[in-house]
Amino acid sequence: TADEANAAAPQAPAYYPAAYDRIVDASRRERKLLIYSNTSQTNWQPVFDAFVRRYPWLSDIRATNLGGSAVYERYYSESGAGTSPADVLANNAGPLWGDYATRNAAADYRSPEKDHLPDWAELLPGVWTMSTDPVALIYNRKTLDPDQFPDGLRSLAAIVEARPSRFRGKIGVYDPTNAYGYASNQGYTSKVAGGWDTFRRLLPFAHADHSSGTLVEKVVSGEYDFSINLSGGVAIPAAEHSGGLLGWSYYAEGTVVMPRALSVVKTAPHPNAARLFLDFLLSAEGQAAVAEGGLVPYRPDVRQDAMDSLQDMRRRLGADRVHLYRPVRVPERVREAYVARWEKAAG
Amino acid sequence: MAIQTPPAPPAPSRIPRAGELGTPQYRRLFGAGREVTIHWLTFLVTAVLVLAPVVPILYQSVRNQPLYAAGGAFTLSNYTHLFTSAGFGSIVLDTLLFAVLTTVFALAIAVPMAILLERTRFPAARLFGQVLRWPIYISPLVLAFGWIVVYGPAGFLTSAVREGFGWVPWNLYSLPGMAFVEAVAQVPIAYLFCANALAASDTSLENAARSVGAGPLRVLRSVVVPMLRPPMLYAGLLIFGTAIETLSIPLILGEPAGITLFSNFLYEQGIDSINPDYGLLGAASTFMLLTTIALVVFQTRLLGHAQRFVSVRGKATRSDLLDIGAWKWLGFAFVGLYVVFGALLPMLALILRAFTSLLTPLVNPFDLLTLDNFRLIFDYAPYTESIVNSITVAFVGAVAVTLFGTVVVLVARRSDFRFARLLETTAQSPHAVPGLIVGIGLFWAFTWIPGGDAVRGTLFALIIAFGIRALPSAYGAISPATMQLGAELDNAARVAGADWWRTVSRIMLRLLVPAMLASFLLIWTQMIREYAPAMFLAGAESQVIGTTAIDLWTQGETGSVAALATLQIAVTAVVAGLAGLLLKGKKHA
Amino acid sequence: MPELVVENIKKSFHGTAVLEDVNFTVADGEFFTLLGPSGCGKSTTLSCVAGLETPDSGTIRVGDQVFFDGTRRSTVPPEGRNLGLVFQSYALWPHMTVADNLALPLKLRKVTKGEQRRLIDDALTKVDMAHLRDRYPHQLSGGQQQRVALARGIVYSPGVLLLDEPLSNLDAKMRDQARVWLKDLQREVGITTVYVTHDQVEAMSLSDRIAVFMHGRLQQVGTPTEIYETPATPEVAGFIGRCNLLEGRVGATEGGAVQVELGETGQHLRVAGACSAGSSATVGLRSERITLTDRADAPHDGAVNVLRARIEQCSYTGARFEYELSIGDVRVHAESPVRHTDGEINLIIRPDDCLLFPAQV
Amino acid sequence: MPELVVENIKKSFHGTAVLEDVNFTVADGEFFTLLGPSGCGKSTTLSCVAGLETPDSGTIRVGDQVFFDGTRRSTVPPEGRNLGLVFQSYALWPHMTVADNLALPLKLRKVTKGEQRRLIDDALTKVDMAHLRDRYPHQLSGGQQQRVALARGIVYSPGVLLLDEPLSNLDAKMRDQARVWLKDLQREVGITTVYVTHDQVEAMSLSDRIAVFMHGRLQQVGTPTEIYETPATPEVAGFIGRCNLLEGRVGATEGGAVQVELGETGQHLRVAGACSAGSSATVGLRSERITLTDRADAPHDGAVNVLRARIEQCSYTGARFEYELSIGDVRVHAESPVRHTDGEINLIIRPDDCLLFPAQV
Ligand SMILES: Nc1ncnc2c1ncn2[C@@H]1O[C@H](COP(=O)(O)OP(=O)(O)OP(=O)(O)O)[C@@H](O)[C@H]1O
Ligand SMILES: Nc1ncnc2c1ncn2[C@@H]1O[C@H](COP(=O)(O)OP(=O)(O)OP(=O)(O)O)[C@@H](O)[C@H]1O
Ligand SMILES: [Mg+2]
Ligand SMILES: [Mg+2]
Repeated sequence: TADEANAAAPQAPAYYPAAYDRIVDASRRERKLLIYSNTSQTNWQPVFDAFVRRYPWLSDIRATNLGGSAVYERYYSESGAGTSPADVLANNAGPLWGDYATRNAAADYRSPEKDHLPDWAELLPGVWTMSTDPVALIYNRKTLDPDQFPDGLRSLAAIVEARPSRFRGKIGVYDPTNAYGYASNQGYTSKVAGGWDTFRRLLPFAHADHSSGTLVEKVVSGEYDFSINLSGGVAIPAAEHSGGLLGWSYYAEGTVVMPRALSVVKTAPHPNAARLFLDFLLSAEGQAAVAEGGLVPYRPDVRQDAMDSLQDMRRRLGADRVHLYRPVRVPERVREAYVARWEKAAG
Repeated sequence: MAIQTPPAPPAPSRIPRAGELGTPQYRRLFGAGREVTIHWLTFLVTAVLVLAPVVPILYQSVRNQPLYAAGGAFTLSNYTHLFTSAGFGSIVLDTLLFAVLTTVFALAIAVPMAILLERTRFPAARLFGQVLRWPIYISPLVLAFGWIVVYGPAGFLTSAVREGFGWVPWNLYSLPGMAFVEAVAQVPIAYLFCANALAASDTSLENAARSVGAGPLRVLRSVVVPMLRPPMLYAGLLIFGTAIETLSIPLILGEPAGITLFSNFLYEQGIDSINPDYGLLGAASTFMLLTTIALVVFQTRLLGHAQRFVSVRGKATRSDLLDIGAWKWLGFAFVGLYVVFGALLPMLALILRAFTSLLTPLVNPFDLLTLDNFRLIFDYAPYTESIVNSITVAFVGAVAVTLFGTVVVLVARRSDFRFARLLETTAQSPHAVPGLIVGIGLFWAFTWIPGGDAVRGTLFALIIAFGIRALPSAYGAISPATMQLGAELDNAARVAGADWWRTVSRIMLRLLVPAMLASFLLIWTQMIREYAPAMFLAGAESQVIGTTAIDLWTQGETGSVAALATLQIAVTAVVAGLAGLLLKGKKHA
Repeated sequence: MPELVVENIKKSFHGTAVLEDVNFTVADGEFFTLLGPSGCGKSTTLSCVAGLETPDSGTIRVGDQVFFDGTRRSTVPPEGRNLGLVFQSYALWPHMTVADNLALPLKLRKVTKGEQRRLIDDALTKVDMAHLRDRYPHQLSGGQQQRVALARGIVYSPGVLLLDEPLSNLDAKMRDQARVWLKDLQREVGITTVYVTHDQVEAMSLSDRIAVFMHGRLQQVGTPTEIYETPATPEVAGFIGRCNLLEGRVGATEGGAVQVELGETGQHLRVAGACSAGSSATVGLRSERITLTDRADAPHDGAVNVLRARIEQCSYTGARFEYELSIGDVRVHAESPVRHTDGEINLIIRPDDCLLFPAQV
Repeated sequence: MPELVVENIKKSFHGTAVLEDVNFTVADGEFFTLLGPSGCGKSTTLSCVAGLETPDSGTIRVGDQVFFDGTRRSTVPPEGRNLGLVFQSYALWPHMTVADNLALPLKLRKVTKGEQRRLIDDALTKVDMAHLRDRYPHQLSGGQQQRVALARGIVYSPGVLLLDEPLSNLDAKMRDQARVWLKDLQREVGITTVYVTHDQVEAMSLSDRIAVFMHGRLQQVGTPTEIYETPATPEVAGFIGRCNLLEGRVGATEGGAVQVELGETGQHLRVAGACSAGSSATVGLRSERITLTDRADAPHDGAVNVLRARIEQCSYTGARFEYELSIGDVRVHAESPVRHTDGEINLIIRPDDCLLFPAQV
């Protein structure tokens, strides 16, 4: 409404460029912001709320939540066809960002927050980290004895090997053929020492599934005892809301952190609003809202107690046991080779 | 006074002279009766609707690059890739087996039930008739989940049976298990089609059989079932097509058992993969389209001499229900078992899941009661909006497709239109093309058609996309019902002075009301849960229940998915109830 | 096959009484006809006998076997009654060929394949349909369908045969042929037949006994001669054959006959029968018993009545001429083998040929 | 309404020829009847006229308006022909009440509500169905349905009325009533009627002209008297009325008559007509033109034939007795108002009453 559009501009931090007001003013005419993401509405909502509190005239902000690759495919198709209504893409599926970067589709924009963030916050040119969700596991506390609660994949391997017949087929794992599945599996085998060894021990006990929903639900029902390689954004709230039925854990031997990233596209119909949103998300205030939505913030000076932040994780597991996954483009050949190797390990 | 033979006619009031009232005049368009225009219009609209998504797909199937990519060249490699993919042969065989099993299961369950509930004296027939439709009210994805909760390896019933007998006679993660679940999801289609046909059946034919000495079962076998051939074939075709195309069940139940069917093969290779292979998708869709067309042609052949199935004729007969005596109780057991274990139990699990934070045999569900799942949906505007959107799309779409489908059927089967056969094949062909691909195809169609950009991303685009997918269902629901109507009924109207369109609107449409309601219901359920075409077409403001459910599902919010399904069941039950009332009103009119 | 007994059958549809107290007995091997105007309940009666409708009350049995008992509401289902029913609406199974339509009852009776073929051929030949045995019903003309329905009802020689206007769409020759066939069948197989027809010539020539049905009630049951010669009521007389019903007032009684004054015409008619003088009565006058004569010198010996009438209309039916006459304002129908010129004419009527019905009070 | 002309119509279904070269003209206001055995193509002819079937070739027109032209394959659709068709299968719309069934053609013609009601009432009263106007077809008896069909065909006074066995399920009284009504209608409204029936009495009494149809061909078109008195072929003679067809050999010719020797019987018949001696011929002998007499002293004056026959069977039809007789091995059918005792009997036949058909070579 007119009231919102005329609301007073909030004070920008001192380190923002003077010209920032022009972006803010321009955004008043844009009014809207559309995000294509594979992040759920629950994760987004606190961020949106905080953002709208800050820029009331941008209350028409929406996320269209699509499957991992659909986010990109839809955007490519739309822009290939002429116009896309999307301003921002957000996704936690690493390899696809690699492909995205080679297409040179990101808007050329340097966020004023960059200097207050780790150097890897801009993962690829124009692709910014929004949260750093750990790859985690969950387990069913009712079907397992307390001494069978794993604290990582390595301990899990030991547990299942102790009673192979009991645990055959009782582990759910993200299928490596899809983007997130590939990243979470490949991240572990490449970053964590002895990753492949652990996989070779574990995978024979595992079933591959295609979605977090299935992986969580099957542990809840007792069909699986454990599900591994889940996104922390899903696994941790699920366990926490399970009334004690589910337990969750990082991987003690080494936890991969999967950056959830976003990027303002070149063709954004609301470029200024999109920039405001990006800057806000990277700010301390934005990061706190991210945590409130159940995702892991990584900005060093963020103040929140909803989630373990990246710093908390480092503190808890040891800095060398937390590995950041860096998205790169994965050629088809490489991926196929990886899947083949993985399937061989699974037997 | 005298009574006379014959009595003098009563004093004549003035009767119009012969021919005085004249022939009714109808507007002529383009120098021909208006039906010619209607026929061509119907044909053209159908052709455009069906070709719109198909042409881009065909084009894609011979391109070596995605359509959005600049450059690219013609190639046949997509087809060679498809046919030489690892395990392609076994995938096709498994898919065929799955589809055949599904069709057989669904018909074997639905046809006897329809007969029992519609044609015989059966306890609580109406109630059963309603309950056994419930499985179509929700998407197979959610239904499969309900089945896992009850019959999965760690399901409620599985655990109970294993505890009791130490052994479980079923395995949900197997081809027959999947086929059964899929069949349960499809039973309502076959049921609706057959029940409709049976409601309009001619009891004098059954009476004739009884009077020559046929017992009730023999009457069913020799008269009732053979007369059901059209609805069975139409339902069979639809179910077969759906089974080939359906993704949820292979994905959720097949994957854990390592069973790959055509649809999840495509999903993994083509859609969910890191590098989606559009060419492969195009080739595969073309392959599926051709299969469907072949099946439609085969079906048409089996239904030649349509007048063999006429049961509503110019000589009216009364209707009555069969009494099958003690067999009734066997039938009751059959229907009861199915309804309780096939339809109700998974559904109840689902509803329970909607009201609990978790659902597992490990914890007493009544300790976990909560409304959080619903709260989540109602807390987020986009979610509630998607429900409203879905209801709009489903309502408008179901009405529009039913009406349009009825006209298509009547042009194809009840007119002298030159391309009637072609129209029939066209209208039925989009069925087996996967929804997502219809979405992609339409996406490009909107791009290429002038003015299409304005439509893309709106609810209207969704109605069109969902409508194209639903057209074969409408056709299948209505066509067998038209076959039951004797040609003399239209002929009488034509001679009395009604042109083709008048005949349709005054006679045919009225007689087809039950079939149209069935079609409406079917399409409503199909549309309210549909998501695949929306993945590419829905804009930010035009999200639907299906996409919301996927969103929640991928985030592991199973409870809210169940809550959404529960809402869907509730809304649909209300709509179905209203439709039923409408029908009853009609009957007594 | 023992006799078929129908006792006190009542039936109503949604409150409209259709059958009221229908009673009749059909003896073993008898050819029994239900004759009555359209809508009087003939088909409903057959349906009740066949078990396709359940009467509201009454009893239906064949010998000792009770098909329906209204007090205990027990019913034998249609298939347990071993009847043959030819439906007024044919009710051919549209999905079966002609031969298959006939084969089903035989199959149900486990007749061997060869025997089946023989019986079907036989029945189809009799209705002249053998050459169309592989057609579907929708490929047949109306009369052909009816013939198939007839053949289907008879092919398995049921114990009781119920025929509902089985010849209505057939031409005279075919009817004759079918009638001969039915008669033969009855003689040879001893089938008990209940026949519904609207054609009284058919009824007369085929039946052992006829039941005249009106408004859901039996008016009279008797042999064709009884029904024709001594109808119980004016309605029956009027329904069977061409019968003129003249209202009059009874005058003098003279030796087994009465003098009836015909309405306003001033003419008198001597009628055999008895009736109290002064009462009103209806006189039935069969059109074929009226002799028309041009001759002015008609016999005036008093043994016959001579009435003066005007010819209003004359029509030709091939075998005969039919006349519409008027005696004063009373219309009379008569027939004659000869063509009479228009104008006035004499009617010669024997008192014995008149039917006298005293008015009911 | 000008005349209806049907020229050279041919029609076949999947290769079976059903109509071959059908030609006839129905004059304005004429009552024209198609009479023929079951399955000969009567209904198909009506369908072609109504535009429900497309003939393979030929022309159909009403006056100048060409309904169908086989050479140009142009057709006027049924709704453009302003015909009334009463279907053999009734074709009532099951979802409409009786009154609504009748209302539709009126509504289509934009007749006002009040006028509709009046016309419907009128038509229903004429078929005695006014009290059932709010019933649905399935609540009616067979004959009642037929009456509704009839009323529906007529209620809008179409230019040409096509009736396909419209009275087949009605009783004699109702038929009479309907026939009077049809005749009146034709007179008053001047409707051109094409009537299909299998009942030749009906045909004879109603029609201005009759077309006798057999095996898809017209055998003879003519007035009832022509058809009856001078049938063109033995088939026509055999079909119209009860006609005995006796095969014989022509002997001496004597003054406008020939002597025909009847088969093996050794008896002779003098027949009016001419025919070359020695050829074979068929003699048609109408059963009502045969006089039966017990008297041995039958006239032997040579002006009439006297044949000796045996009574094989006698049946009673109320008005008359019908006899099956045999002259040697030849069967003859005859009727008489009197009951004759069994045994031998004399038949008296006037040469003028015999029909002579020389054998076709
Ligand atoms: N679809 C068809 N296929 C083949 N033959 C057909 C078809 N329809 C009708 N016939 C044949 O055409 C002939 C004429 O049929 P039509 O209905 O005109 O006879 P009809 O003279 O009306 O006889 P009826 O008095 O029995 O009603 C019949 O012998 C019939 O078997
Ligand atoms: N469902 C119904 N509701 C009300 N009345 C009905 C119903 N069915 C039949 N009737 C009435 O019952 C009466 C008897 O019908 P039925 O069919 O027995 O007559 P019918 O003697 O066979 O006549 P027809 O000679 O015309 O066939 C008719 O007057 C009919 O209108
Ligand atoms: Mg009847
Ligand atoms: Mg016919």
